[in-house]
Amino acid sequence: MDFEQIKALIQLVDSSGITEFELEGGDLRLRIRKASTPAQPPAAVPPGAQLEPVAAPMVGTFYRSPAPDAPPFVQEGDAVSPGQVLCVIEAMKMMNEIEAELSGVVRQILVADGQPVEYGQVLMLIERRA
Amino acid sequence: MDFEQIKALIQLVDSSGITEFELEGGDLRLRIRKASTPAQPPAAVPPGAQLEPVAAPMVGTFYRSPAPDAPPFVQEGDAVSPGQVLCVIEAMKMMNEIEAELSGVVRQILVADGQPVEYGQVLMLIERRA
Amino acid sequence: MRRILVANRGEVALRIIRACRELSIETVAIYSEADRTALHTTQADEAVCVGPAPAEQSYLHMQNILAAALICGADGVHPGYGFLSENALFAEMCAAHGLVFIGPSSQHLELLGDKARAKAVMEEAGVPVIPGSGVISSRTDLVETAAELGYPVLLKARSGGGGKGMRLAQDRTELLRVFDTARAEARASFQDDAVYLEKCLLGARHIEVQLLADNYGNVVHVGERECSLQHRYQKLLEECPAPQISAELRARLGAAALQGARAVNYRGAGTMEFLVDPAGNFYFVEMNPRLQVEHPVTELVYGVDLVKEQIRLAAGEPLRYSQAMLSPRGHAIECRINAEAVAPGSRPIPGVVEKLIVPGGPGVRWDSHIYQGYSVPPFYDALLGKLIAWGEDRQEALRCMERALQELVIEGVQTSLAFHRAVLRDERFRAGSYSTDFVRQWLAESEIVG
Amino acid sequence: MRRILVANRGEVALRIIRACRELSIETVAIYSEADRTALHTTQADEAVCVGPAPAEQSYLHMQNILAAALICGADGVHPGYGFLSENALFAEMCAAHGLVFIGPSSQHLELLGDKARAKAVMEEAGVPVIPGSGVISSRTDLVETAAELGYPVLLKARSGGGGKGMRLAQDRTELLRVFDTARAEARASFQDDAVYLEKCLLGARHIEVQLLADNYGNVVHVGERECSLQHRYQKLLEECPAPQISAELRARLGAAALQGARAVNYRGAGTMEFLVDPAGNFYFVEMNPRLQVEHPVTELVYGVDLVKEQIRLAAGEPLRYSQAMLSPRGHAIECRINAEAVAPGSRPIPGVVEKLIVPGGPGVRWDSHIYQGYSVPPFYDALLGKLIAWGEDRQEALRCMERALQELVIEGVQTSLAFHRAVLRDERFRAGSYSTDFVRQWLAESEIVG
Repeated sequence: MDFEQIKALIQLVDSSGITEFELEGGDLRLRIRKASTPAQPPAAVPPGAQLEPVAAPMVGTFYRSPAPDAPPFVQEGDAVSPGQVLCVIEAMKMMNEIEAELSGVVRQILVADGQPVEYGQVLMLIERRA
Repeated sequence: MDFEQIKALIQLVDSSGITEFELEGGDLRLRIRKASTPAQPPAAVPPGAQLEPVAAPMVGTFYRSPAPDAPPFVQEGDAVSPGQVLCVIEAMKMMNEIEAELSGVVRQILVADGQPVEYGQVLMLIERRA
Repeated sequence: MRRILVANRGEVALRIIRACRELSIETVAIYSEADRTALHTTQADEAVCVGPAPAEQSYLHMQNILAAALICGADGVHPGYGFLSENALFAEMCAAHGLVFIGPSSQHLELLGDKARAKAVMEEAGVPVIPGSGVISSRTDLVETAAELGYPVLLKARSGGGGKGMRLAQDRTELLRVFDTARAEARASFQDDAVYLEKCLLGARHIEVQLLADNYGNVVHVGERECSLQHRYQKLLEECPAPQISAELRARLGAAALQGARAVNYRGAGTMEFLVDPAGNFYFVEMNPRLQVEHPVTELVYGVDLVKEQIRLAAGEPLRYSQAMLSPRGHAIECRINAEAVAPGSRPIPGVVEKLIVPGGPGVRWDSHIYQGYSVPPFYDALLGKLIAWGEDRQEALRCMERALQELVIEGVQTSLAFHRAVLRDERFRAGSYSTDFVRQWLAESEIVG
Repeated sequence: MRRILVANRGEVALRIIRACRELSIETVAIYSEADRTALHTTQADEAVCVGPAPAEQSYLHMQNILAAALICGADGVHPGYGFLSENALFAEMCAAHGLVFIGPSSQHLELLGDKARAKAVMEEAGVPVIPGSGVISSRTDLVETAAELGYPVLLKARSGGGGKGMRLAQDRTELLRVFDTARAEARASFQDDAVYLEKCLLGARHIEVQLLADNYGNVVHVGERECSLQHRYQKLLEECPAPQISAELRARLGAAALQGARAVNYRGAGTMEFLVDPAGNFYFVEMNPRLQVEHPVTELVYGVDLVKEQIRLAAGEPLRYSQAMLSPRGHAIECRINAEAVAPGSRPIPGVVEKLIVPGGPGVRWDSHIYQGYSVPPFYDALLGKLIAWGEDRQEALRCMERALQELVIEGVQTSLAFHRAVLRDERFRAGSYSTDFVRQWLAESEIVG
């Protein structure tokens, strides 16, 4: 799968009701999740809630956890506070931790683990809380 | 004077208050007439009068009279009826008489005697009368 | 020459204006009411409206065109291709009014316009001609002559051109069926319903040789062009030089073209059309006494500006080239981008060019009158522009054309771009040994009609 | 090579994409947030946003560019001209990550980037170099060295390029006055405030020689270019071949360029810049280890695609040309159409291209990234496109360029078109013996600033 296809997938997922999408190579493993039946039901987004995008500050590879077998930094529905690590972007063998800049709840993670991201690409949406 | 300059002059006269404009070569002879002081005052154009254009049906040279020393076919202010000759257009040595297609009064003659005209160029304006 | 009236429209009118500018010759454009905002109208030094949209009342209206030329003080008239370019009467009228007609004499136009007579003259001069008949006098004559030639046969209009009045017949029944239609089409198009028969060579290629001749007996050929890629007898893509041709055949074609031009004392720019069969035999088909649509491929390969040369020759200058000075460099391909998909039953649909991105970079030439916002009028032919690509060899030219076709964006009107892109990918086309049957077969096999 | 990341924007990014397509190499474009709808972004096979509008954060952001190259599976990086094209560190980083940097080695970039060192190496190799100094250590050194060289002198940045950090001084007072500004400008532009002095040759012409070298010791030159038409040390018009140059001088320039390239074991495409004085003496100024903006004039005259050759050479292919195979045909001229009038104090003004009509027809090439509706961003250089014209000789090329400039319509942004049109009419320019002083003198005398 090339970068364009991946971007198309991201956009497709982004614009659909699907909140999680996984795909594996080899003998193919596919997993699609819809918001109506989430694994762990996130708090409902109240109408008028302010969703803030977290954008990639660099080009690189997006990772949800610090190591392949470690749990993800955050899950959808998690509350986060400023300075908390949300994910890492690997660029040129360097792991760059991306931190939350506000207090809120992670509403949507838009990029799959291990996928390339370009500058400015929206990684996740956080609902701002006071 | 080239075709473009002539066209520009025609447009200038057309858009100005000037109703007649003459120019000669050699030692220069210029003659400009305004509608407010016409040689023979045409009947005033009543507001809402319907002015019908007479367009050149061919490319050629416009003449107001059948011969250099003959009087013009029509003057501004003249009443004309269908079939009456308004002017001739000379093309390839052929004199083509241009006839009125309606009854009315010649309000404005837009092309100077002996000037080239292109297809569709408006030669004069006639106020339609029943 | 000081001032030339360009008796045409579209890309060829622009092409002539470009040549005139480079020769410091002023230009007078003519335009129909449908072409008031066309580029040829705005780019010329002067422009005269010669009639309403239909061509018969404007671009074919000899009196208005000549009156415009005389009034504007033109001393020459360039007819381009199509419209009045092969009209002997128009050439004669120009001459009668002291205007240089940029083309051969009216006598040449008359002789070469009668396709049957032209063939007879060439045969006499020792140029091999395509087997065929004189004018068909009756249905009996038709059937008997066809039997002698052997099927398939081509029915062609004596005064024809551009594929009009032309029909292919595989057998007697089909021939009798198309006879009346062909004659009616010929009458409608050329005011002459005389038709004749020609043997249809299976797997033949359409190859033509470019000629330049001055008024003093000097003639050179500027190489050949491959024009076999045709749909309904309309060329869609041309190449220079012709691929898969031996040096020996190329030399023989050039020599035959010179022989033919000398036989009729030809003057100016012209083209000898040949059919070349798979065995390498070639036959004269007709001579086009004018600029060809596809002239740019020759220009790119030979480094010669054919339109400037044509004007110089018409002005009475001697040829500036000897045969030895004309050597090819690389390979060029032209795609005729039409406002029409290439598909059975397709028709051009007028519209507005809503977006235009013109390809650029090395090797690319774009001859076109369209611009973003241009409205394609429904009255004239469907050519939107000619995309021409040059490369050091055929392989490089193909790659250059492929990427130029990829870059070209024309939105708002249907085009032949999908066809051209698909043909460029076709293996048989890339191998370079395609004949005039190629597009028909290709359309039959292919699903691409876009 | 299978996939190349194009580390640039604008017309040169498109130029590289075109070359890659013709070589069947996939392309990855990089773009800043200001170039999301740019043609290089949309024309490449893939495109990766590498940062916000300012070049330091996008087109100069090595880490993001390399990450994009690695993530997209590129095996080569083409830097174009400007931006990172002469950055030795970037070339080294590419190599360290297994990416082919399409240019010479980082060692070459380091050597040739130090203008003073490059001159020393060339002098050692027997190439005549422009009289000048090493790096200036103090104001005393400055004044003494200038006195030795004789006024006027040029103050230049050691790591310079594009005229930045460059100042002309007619006397001691002026020299002392510009010393600090030149150093400050050099520091800001190249993070290196070292400057040196060069003798300013009055009436000299800027002539450069194009080189191609493979990894196996083969070097050819592809003729010379005349680049004297400059404003504030920025070239505005270039020609190939240089007019008014004797065959003997041309041969000596070619030989010196080959000698210089061999002395540094140069690889890939590069250019040796010389100043030629009115007596026909020439002096090495610097070597540009990259593609030049003006490369198309050479391509048109020599029939060589320099970008394709550059990529082939970087991929390790041997040179496909011997010196004998490279012969010029005709003459080519390039006008750099900038989004800026050429006048004292003029500055580029961003805007939207509201109307664009691109010239076409024989001899014309247009290398540009603009299209109707394109918004010219204020962040990058002012080049809108390069208009290139070819003719069988200089006279024909000039006429072709004149009519192409007449056809080109760019509305909505200010351009240098009025300047280029006026220069083309200038008798001294047409005579072909102009020097680097030409534009300054011309602007002083002329009222045309449009």
